[in-house]
Amino acid sequence: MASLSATVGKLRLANPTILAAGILGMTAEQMLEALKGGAAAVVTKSIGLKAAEGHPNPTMVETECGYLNCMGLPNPGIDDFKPEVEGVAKHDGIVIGSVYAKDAKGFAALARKMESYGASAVELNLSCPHAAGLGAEMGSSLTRVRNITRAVKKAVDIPVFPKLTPNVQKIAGLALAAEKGRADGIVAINTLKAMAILPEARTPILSNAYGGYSGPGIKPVGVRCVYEIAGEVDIPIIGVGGICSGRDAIEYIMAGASAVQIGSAVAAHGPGVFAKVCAEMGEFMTANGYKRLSDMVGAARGGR
Amino acid sequence: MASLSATVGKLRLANPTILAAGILGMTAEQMLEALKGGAAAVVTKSIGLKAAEGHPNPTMVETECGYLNCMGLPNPGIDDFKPEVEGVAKHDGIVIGSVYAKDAKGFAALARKMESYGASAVELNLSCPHAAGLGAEMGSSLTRVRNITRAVKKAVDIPVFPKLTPNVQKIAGLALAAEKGRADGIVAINTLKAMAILPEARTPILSNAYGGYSGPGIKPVGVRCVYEIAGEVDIPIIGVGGICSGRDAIEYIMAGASAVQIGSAVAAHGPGVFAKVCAEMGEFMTANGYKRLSDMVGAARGGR
Amino acid sequence: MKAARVTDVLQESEHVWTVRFDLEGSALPGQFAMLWVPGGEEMPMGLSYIDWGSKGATFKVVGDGTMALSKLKPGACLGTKGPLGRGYAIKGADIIAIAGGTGIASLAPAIELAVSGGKRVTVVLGAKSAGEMLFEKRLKRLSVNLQLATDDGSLGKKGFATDIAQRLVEKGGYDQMLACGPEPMLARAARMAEEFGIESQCSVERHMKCGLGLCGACALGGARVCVEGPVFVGKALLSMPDFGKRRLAPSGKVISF
Amino acid sequence: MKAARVTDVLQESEHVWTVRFDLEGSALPGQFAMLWVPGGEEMPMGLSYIDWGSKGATFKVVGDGTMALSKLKPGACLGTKGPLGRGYAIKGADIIAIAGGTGIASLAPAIELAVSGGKRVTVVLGAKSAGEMLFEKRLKRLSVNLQLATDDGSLGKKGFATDIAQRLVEKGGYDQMLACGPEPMLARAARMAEEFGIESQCSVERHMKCGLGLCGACALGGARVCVEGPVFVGKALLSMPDFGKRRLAPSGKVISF
Ligand SMILES: Cc1cc2nc3c(=O)[nH]c(=O)nc-3n(C[C@H](O)[C@H](O)[C@H](O)COP(=O)(O)OP(=O)(O)OC[C@H]3O[C@@H](n4cnc5c(N)ncnc54)[C@H](O)[C@@H]3O)c2cc1C
Ligand SMILES: Cc1cc2nc3c(=O)[nH]c(=O)nc-3n(C[C@H](O)[C@H](O)[C@H](O)COP(=O)(O)OP(=O)(O)OC[C@H]3O[C@@H](n4cnc5c(N)ncnc54)[C@H](O)[C@@H]3O)c2cc1C
Ligand SMILES: Cc1cc2nc3c(=O)[nH]c(=O)nc-3n(C[C@H](O)[C@H](O)[C@H](O)COP(=O)(O)O)c2cc1C
Ligand SMILES: Cc1cc2nc3c(=O)[nH]c(=O)nc-3n(C[C@H](O)[C@H](O)[C@H](O)COP(=O)(O)O)c2cc1C
Ligand code: FES
Ligand code: FES
Repeated sequence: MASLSATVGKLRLANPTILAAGILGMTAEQMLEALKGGAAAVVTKSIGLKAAEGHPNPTMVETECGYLNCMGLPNPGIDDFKPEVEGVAKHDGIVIGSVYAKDAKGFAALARKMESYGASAVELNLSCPHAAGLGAEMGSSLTRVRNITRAVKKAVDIPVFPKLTPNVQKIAGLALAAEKGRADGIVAINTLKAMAILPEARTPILSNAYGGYSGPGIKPVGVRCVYEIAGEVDIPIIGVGGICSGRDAIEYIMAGASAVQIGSAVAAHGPGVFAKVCAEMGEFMTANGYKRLSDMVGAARGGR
Repeated sequence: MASLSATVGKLRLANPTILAAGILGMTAEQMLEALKGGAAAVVTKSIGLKAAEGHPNPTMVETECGYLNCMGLPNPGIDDFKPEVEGVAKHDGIVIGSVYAKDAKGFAALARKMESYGASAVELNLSCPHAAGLGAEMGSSLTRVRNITRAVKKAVDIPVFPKLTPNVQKIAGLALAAEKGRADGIVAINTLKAMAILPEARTPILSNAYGGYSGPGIKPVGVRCVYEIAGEVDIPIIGVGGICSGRDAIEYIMAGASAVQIGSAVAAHGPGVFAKVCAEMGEFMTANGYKRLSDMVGAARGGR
Repeated sequence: MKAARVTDVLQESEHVWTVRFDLEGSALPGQFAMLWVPGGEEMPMGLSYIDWGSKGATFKVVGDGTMALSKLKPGACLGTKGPLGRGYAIKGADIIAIAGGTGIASLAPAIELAVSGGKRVTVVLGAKSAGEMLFEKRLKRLSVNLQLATDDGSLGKKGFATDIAQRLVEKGGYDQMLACGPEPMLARAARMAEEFGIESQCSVERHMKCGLGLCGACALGGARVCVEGPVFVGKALLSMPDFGKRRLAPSGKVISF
Repeated sequence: MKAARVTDVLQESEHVWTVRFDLEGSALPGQFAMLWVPGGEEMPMGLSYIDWGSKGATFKVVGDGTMALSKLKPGACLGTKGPLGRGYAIKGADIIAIAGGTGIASLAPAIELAVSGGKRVTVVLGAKSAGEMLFEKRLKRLSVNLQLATDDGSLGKKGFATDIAQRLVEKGGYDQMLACGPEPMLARAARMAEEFGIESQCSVERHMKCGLGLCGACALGGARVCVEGPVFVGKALLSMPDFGKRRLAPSGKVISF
């Protein structure tokens, strides 16, 4: 039987699938569901210093090839989120704490708290495309990506994974900046900036007009980003964007990802999507003679 | 009956649908097929100063939500292309000549020839994502977009439409640069930079590794780009990206487009796709009480 | 999101309205939809009418969103997502349905389905007072054993719907209990059903954002109310520590009922 | 693109090979596929075998792409798109099929289908010389009237396939002509059919890139050979000024045959 165990720097995972940030990551019980569904680890909802309600509804709409959302980073604030992280950690679940802030100091403070709650790693949301002054707005600047990463690295001992935005000309440049800030790995991609209009209503559907595009429609862009980043940095990459099947996951892995995150596919397949993707990966590996996941990491980069 | 006639600056069109660049635009006869199929105008394949074969095959692959291509701008060279443009123009077809070059002088020379062949307008390919040193590589620079546009404007009397790339952080900035260069309109969007890997083959499918993503999967990004551009410039916009139906076209139009181009949908629907989209637009307009197309242009921009 | 056209807007009582719209397709009793008056806030609403060609929602005006819904005119455009979630799965021959306030909105189609399926149905319809009694006429048209209850005794029996129901359940004979209303009422109903060995199905509300099972806003234990609910088997609800006690505010903060 | 697995690689003659692969699904005789040996060039190939579970292509080694195909080993991965395009639509009771060179590759399944459909089939199989005669055995197994022709007379009759066919057609009785081979040969066949009032179907080749009907590389008149072809009705071909005369080079330059 092919072994699916994965490593992302210091992080050892039973398989390469991780629940993506902002999907079912509001409570410990939801995150435990994802782990029961087969995820090797979970990322929390992105958490800030203070509670925020996010944007008013409609915050999400289904389109032909995926979803658009403008949740706007709702969260209970880091202090209230303590029991949720602890609730997963105490069941031996691997939690990656996603955090957002408006400056390096804020990121560092949040990361420290996540570490103290028992998070195994911290993910820096430098990429949310629909929160004014946060996420992608700062995450598009090389200096800020480097400085924020560096500040968080100084603050915590657990691995630090900046999550990058594809809404730039050169995501690999951002990855390089993160590596220079001593990131332990890169998470790519967050959603694409997008819009849907309901013709009868003569108006964009999302309350924020713009939203982040996720799901199958963004996979070719995500795979390209991971391939580009893998050509630029030496640290491991966690691929995310439109993964629904084992083949999708393998595309990311062959492009250079050491593990993957799954978000939108939870809608169609439920929390069991992780086990499904792993089973499909296992079948592919057996049929194609791969013994270890690591034999596939970056495999598509050798050819050309 | 609702009137579908459209205006893009000085260009008067019987309906708002135009054949997109690089689709069936190799010969006069193919372009005439698109006109017979209902298109109000056609854009030629992007033509350069000299003949080029483009990238080796595989140059195109179908994915779940669209297509990836790395044609690499094959073309017979501007001089050999004369009969094709003339062949459409002499049948009273409206041809928009798409051109690419490595500098402003080249663009101007090509545009002048297109004008002399009878093209009704010229489209500047500043956005092809898979041609080294051409297209998007120069089209991501504000100065070059402005200077190339300005040079072409000085060279010809027919309208000049720069076509912009979405693979940047702020496409509206590029549109503004084009407007400053006195562009008569903006075409948006060209394809998204993307990749597909065939797991069994352990390699990217396209010979150029990277390709341009078109079809339904890019529509939410295209609509967003048009909406952003419409907020920044006063010149008309031609929307393109993933349009398959009347509703798709109307999303672009309500976001701010005065007309639309259709490319990938020709694969599934054939050259008759233009008449299909127009019929669906007409039905929507009748059902929703719109008399003129112009009543819908930018309608979604008022609401918020 | 689908654009439906509003066909009727009816005032049911001082604060309660029904909006009918021409959304096509099948729906199960107990399912809900996300409704959006363009420009305003989108919100979840149980479906009070589930005909093939026409759906309806019956709601209390409690804020801007419901106010905008009540002000719609026939012909207006209504953004809809749905039908969503799981509805009531009716079982057995003898059913007791307990509704509190607007809870009858999504229960009514279930009751109609049960009656047309030849079940014996008892309905305990509770309201604060006579003026707030909902769907009385609609239910009187059906051959059900209808028991009205008001908190102030202004119509029907005086008392909470669950109290009236308890007296009936004690007499025995019911195979299944359906319940929709405020969560503390549902908790009482579910415990009662448990005590008397009756299967119960309760429709639960949580603050919803996406309605698609992704955002996690509607968490109830490990479940997503928008996908695994809104109708849950009472036994499952009783095993969830937060049922009837805690829920998530729009920020995700855990708050008490 | 689908990954098929190569099951057999057969040398048919000095320069001609057949590759079989396990692509599932139905295909019509005359349809083609885009074949890609990973790392090499993708190219169009008519399907010479169209069983449900297994397809095949039979090709002449003329360059790097076909060389790579011929060097495949069983078990290797072959990238495939297809079946693509329109195949032969067989009509009438008495069919004459004319093949030049590797043209028999995509004609063979059509002949097999016609025979199994109870048609009377005459096949004129042309080659430069005896050593290049293709699918002779495969056709001899069928109950067809098989006429061999070589340019040098080293096997069968001496002369072009179209010349041999002309003598047969002159005798009359055919309802339909199928033809595949070099375009000048097809032009002769189509004109012959026209002259004798027979419906003809010819399989045409053009340089192909996308194979999906988008890029325009395969233009033949206003048609896309990859979608409206490769098999066209002869009458339609004769109305296209470029048929048998001009085609597009990979750059799109118009060149003569
Ligand atoms: C599955 C489900 C079915 C429902 N069915 C009905 C029904 O049939 N009839 C009916 O009257 N009401 C129903 N509701 C409640 C209804 O969604 C709220 O009354 C409505 O959202 C209030 O919006 P508002 O803008 O008018 O009020 P606001 O001023 O926005 O809020 C008033 C109160 O309504 C509730 N609420 C607001 N937004 C939401 C939201 N997005 N999700 C859930 N609750 C919210 C909160 O308790 C809030 O305090 C249902 C809710 C759910 C979850
Ligand atoms: C619909 C169709 C069906 C075909 N079926 C068969 C078949 O059954 N058997 C067979 O032997 N050949 C067939 N061909 C021709 C086959 O595609 C070429 O022989 C092959 O592409 C040569 O590739 P290469 O790399 O070996 O040669 P190259 O060195 O690349 O080219 C040699 C010659 O092959 C032709 N060619 C090259 N690339 C292409 C291309 N992309 N599209 C079309 N022609 C090309 C050109 O004439 C070129 O000059 C078919 C072509 C088409 C369009
Ligand atoms: C409803 C929703 C909420 C999200 N919230 C967050 C978030 O809080 N932080 C973050 O970094 N990414 C967030 N994302 C982005 C996802 O983590 C992921 O990067 C993206 O959805 C692409 O993956 P997918 O196609 O598998 O969904 C969210 C996505 C969705 C759909
Ligand atoms: C096969 C193919 C070739 C293309 N060639 C060109 C080109 O030469 N010049 C250009 O500006 N755009 C080219 N494009 C981009 C299209 O014109 C269009 O911008 C894009 O495909 C998005 O529209 P669609 O989704 O309707 O296809 C090409 C696209 C495809 C699919
Ligand atoms: S409302 Fe988003 S998961 Fe239920
Ligand atoms: S090969 Fe591209 S259109 Fe036929």
